[in-house]
Amino acid sequence: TADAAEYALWLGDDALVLAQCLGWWISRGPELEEDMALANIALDLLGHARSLLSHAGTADGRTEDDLAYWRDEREFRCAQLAELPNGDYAHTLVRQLAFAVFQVELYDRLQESSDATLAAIAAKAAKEVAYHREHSTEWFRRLALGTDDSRRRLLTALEHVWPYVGDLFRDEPLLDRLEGVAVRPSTLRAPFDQAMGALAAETGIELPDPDLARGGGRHGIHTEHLGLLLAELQVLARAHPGATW
Amino acid sequence: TADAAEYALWLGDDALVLAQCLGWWISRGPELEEDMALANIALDLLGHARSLLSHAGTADGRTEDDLAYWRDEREFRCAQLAELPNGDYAHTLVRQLAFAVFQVELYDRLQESSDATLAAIAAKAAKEVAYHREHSTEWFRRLALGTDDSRRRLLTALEHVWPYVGDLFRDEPLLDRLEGVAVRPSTLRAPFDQAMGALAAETGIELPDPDLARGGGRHGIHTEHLGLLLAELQVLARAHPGATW
Amino acid sequence: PDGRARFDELIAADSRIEPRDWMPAAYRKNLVRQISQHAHSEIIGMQPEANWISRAPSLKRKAILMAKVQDEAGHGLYLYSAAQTLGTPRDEMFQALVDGRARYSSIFNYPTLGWADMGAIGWLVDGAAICNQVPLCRASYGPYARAMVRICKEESFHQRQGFEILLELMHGTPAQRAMAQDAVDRWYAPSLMMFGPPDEESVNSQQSMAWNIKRFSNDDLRQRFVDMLVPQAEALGVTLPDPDLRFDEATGHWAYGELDWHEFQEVLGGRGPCNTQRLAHRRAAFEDGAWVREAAAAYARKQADAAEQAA
Amino acid sequence: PDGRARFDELIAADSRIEPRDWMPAAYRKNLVRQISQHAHSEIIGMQPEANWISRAPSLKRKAILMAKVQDEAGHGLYLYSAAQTLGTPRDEMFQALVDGRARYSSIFNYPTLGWADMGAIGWLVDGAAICNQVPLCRASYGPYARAMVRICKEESFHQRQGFEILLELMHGTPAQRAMAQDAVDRWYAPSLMMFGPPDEESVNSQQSMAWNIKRFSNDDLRQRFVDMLVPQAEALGVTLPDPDLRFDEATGHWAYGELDWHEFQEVLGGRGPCNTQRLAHRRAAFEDGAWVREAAAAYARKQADAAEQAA
Repeated sequence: TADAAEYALWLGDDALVLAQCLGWWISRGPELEEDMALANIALDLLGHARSLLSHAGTADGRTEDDLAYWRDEREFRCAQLAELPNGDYAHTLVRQLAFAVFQVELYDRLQESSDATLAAIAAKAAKEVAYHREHSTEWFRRLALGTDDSRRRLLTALEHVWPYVGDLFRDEPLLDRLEGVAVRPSTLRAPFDQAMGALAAETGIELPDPDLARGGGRHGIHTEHLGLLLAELQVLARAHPGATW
Repeated sequence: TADAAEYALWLGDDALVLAQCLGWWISRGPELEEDMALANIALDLLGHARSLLSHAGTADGRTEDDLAYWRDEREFRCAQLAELPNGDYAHTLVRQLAFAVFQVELYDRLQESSDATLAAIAAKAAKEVAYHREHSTEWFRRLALGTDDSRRRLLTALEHVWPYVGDLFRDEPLLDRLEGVAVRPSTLRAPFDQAMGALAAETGIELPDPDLARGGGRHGIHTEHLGLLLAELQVLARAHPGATW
Repeated sequence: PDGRARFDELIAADSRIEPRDWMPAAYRKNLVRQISQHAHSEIIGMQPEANWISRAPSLKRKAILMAKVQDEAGHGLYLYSAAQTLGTPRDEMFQALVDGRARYSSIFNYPTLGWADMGAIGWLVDGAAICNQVPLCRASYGPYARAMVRICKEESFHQRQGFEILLELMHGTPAQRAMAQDAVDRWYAPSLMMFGPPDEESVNSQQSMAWNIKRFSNDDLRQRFVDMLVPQAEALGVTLPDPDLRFDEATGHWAYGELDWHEFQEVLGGRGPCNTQRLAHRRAAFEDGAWVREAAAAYARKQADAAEQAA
Repeated sequence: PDGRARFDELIAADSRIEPRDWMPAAYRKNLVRQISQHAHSEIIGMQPEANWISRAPSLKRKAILMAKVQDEAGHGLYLYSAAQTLGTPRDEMFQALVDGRARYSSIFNYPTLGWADMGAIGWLVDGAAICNQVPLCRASYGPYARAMVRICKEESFHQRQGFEILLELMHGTPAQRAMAQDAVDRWYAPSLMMFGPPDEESVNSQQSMAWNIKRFSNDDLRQRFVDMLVPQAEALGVTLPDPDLRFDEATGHWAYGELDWHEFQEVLGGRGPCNTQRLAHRRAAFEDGAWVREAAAAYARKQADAAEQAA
């Protein structure tokens, strides 16, 4: 249905935009192992994006590439959190941690979706995002408890990134029409808060207000970062309409 | 003629790409006065670019916007120096200083071009680039003689940027066909070296080898930076083929 | 001479107070607050438009936009200068901005999501600013009033350019028209809220009016703005996103619907779409530029020392 | 046991030298140089392709390209590990790279100016690398030979992907075909020069051959590569940019034109198109990441201390 397609688009756009952001780190990581780890996560997310966008496109006959390359900024449905700039490694890490913890809970429940394709995508993704969470959690500990500088940078990153987290958990009206198909974001809030609360307590970090930013990505209201990100993502495909690659 | 048009394209692309790079600084300068100064220089250069591209386009009926927005990377003719990334303020300053000193000499001589349009553009530009040179020269002194940190940053910037300077002075075969119309770049080398040599001596700075980089912008061989720069410059215009703004 | 009496006399005569004149501490404080906020707004207001300089769809538009954003930097500078005549150094005001202790106009906490936003900002935001600022050209404090004269002249130029951007889009392709309407949909209500809360909730207004700084109430200015917009919207062919908008024969004014003052308070309270981003952008520029400013200061000192020794 | 005699025996029998075996200092030094250069090439070689990850024209191609660049990081890591078995720590080798004291393959000092470059790099650069590396799978030093086996397997996969990119472009629009030809025009000669200078000018080769590290001469490998390319170019429909290329009935090989060894020396000497950029990119990543590595090290120390105290 068109509603399920719209929902798949939300999740697919999150994954696509995150993968695009993480891809920048390949050849720029703080160490070679991290180049590889970030590439791995980006590849997983890109895989999720492809499955989700393909599924979204079945509703009206569009391919994953039609959706990735030929929609404008206002048609994208990613949460604003996904589009935030990479910043330094701490910014990327905080963004990624929030998404990984969210996605672990999401895909865990989405496996029971009455939409068999969504359930199958979720089952595969669940294993991968569990690794992403582990990776990000471990780095959160390292930055929080490593040096004064790393802790300071982590706090700055939290201050910039955390305001956008709350938006992930808003129950948009669409969800009312997808009972049994989609997972209500609000139901993921408690386990998310618990997981993050435990990590924060363990590391003595105070998390900022997650509801400070306005959000609106699900309605096509984005930050000013997305436009430039899409310009780069889409430039080549759009220069050659109709071409195959 | 097509040759004169090609020459106008070279100079126009230099100015356009530089203006695009400098435009980034507006709202990001080290102080408000510098936001304004860089915007001023960018505006002057954009003005030169518009005149030069319009002139280049008369040969085959293309407008300034056709040339700015609808050519691909390999069709651009700017020197690689123009495309180098902004980096920190020192990188931008060194790039701009080299261009300003070059352009002062260039437009001084180009006023005697037998191509009346080129001569008129040069006459107007000459006054403006004289100000650009003054601005950059003064900042070069400040950075060279200000603090240890600023001097160190200036030296790093020179190391990255100066290798691309020599390319500005190469006499490409095209020049042989434009006797009296164009200015032979090689004839600008001595006054450039003299001006820069004096500034370097005054500030106790040793200039690196200006011929280290390969160059090739006049033949459409660019650095990897230009593609991304053009993606951003052209994205909106290309999303709406045939539209007017 | 009795400073207080002379001040009251000048105000009563609707004359100008100048920097060297005696003035009540509260008048001075109120002006510093207002002028520096105004300056900060110009500086933060550069960002939403600077965001599109690199992507402007024609070289002509790029040049116009660059020049406009540059003008805003210039306005910020005039206004800081005007505020400085009241004894507060510019560095102190700027530091307050960077530290997040100072206010600026909430409108600049909205994102620019498309090229048409350049039109909507010019038409609506600069339009509202002009309505606000034209009366300030007669403000009782001389340096502020004079800065306003100059700024208003340039702003009205900017407003016309914004209108032209939208007009061009509305005469363009369907995609361009949709872009223009989308931008107007997003910027209309926020621009109406630029005049501040309704009169019954506006705290500082009474005193500012008594001092001849403010001349009209928030609601009066807002009404004037709406009355101006309606025919312009018609000329453009855009729809103003207010289903309650209607001409009231009785008052001779356009009645408009309820505005979302909760949203206004949210944005004011730091929970707008771009509050964090705008401040972070300005702070990053300030911090990244510290070494440059230090170099310039050190060089100036060295030059001065050398000149002194030579003398 | 006499180490030298045993070493000579093993070499004579074309057997493997392992890390704990005695080996001549010159053999060790030569291997560290070669293996670390090879590792550096993988690491620097990530950049020209990473440049197009963000712009890959389909999601499938983006995924393939990301995976490929990731493989290169992996190759770098295997190779550093192999070199470490010879007693040189990875940090030391990496520092030499970042400081510009170490060499890497000159080919990566050329820029990637279009998407088709991803195809040309896979087909030509990885192709040449494979020709070079397959014989190294039998190199006398065990850890190096084993790393090469694994790397060659992945490289041949990469080469096929590169070929496929070009094939798709050659079956595409005229613009796509032009793009493919342009990339081949730019990468062909540099890829031939990857085998190193002509045999009569190659200094290190003789000793490497004697030690069973190198198995074939530069010119032999280059000839093998050209012979392999010609039919593949035909299958693709691209023209190899060498007017002197012709089949020599007498030798049964494809004769090719003079290569520009002056250019080769220029690039080797730091005057290639991207030498400065490649090193600056890696150095910036290294420096920007210093605080992250320090945090990880500090955390690991604290964890170890805590574990010790608990014990």
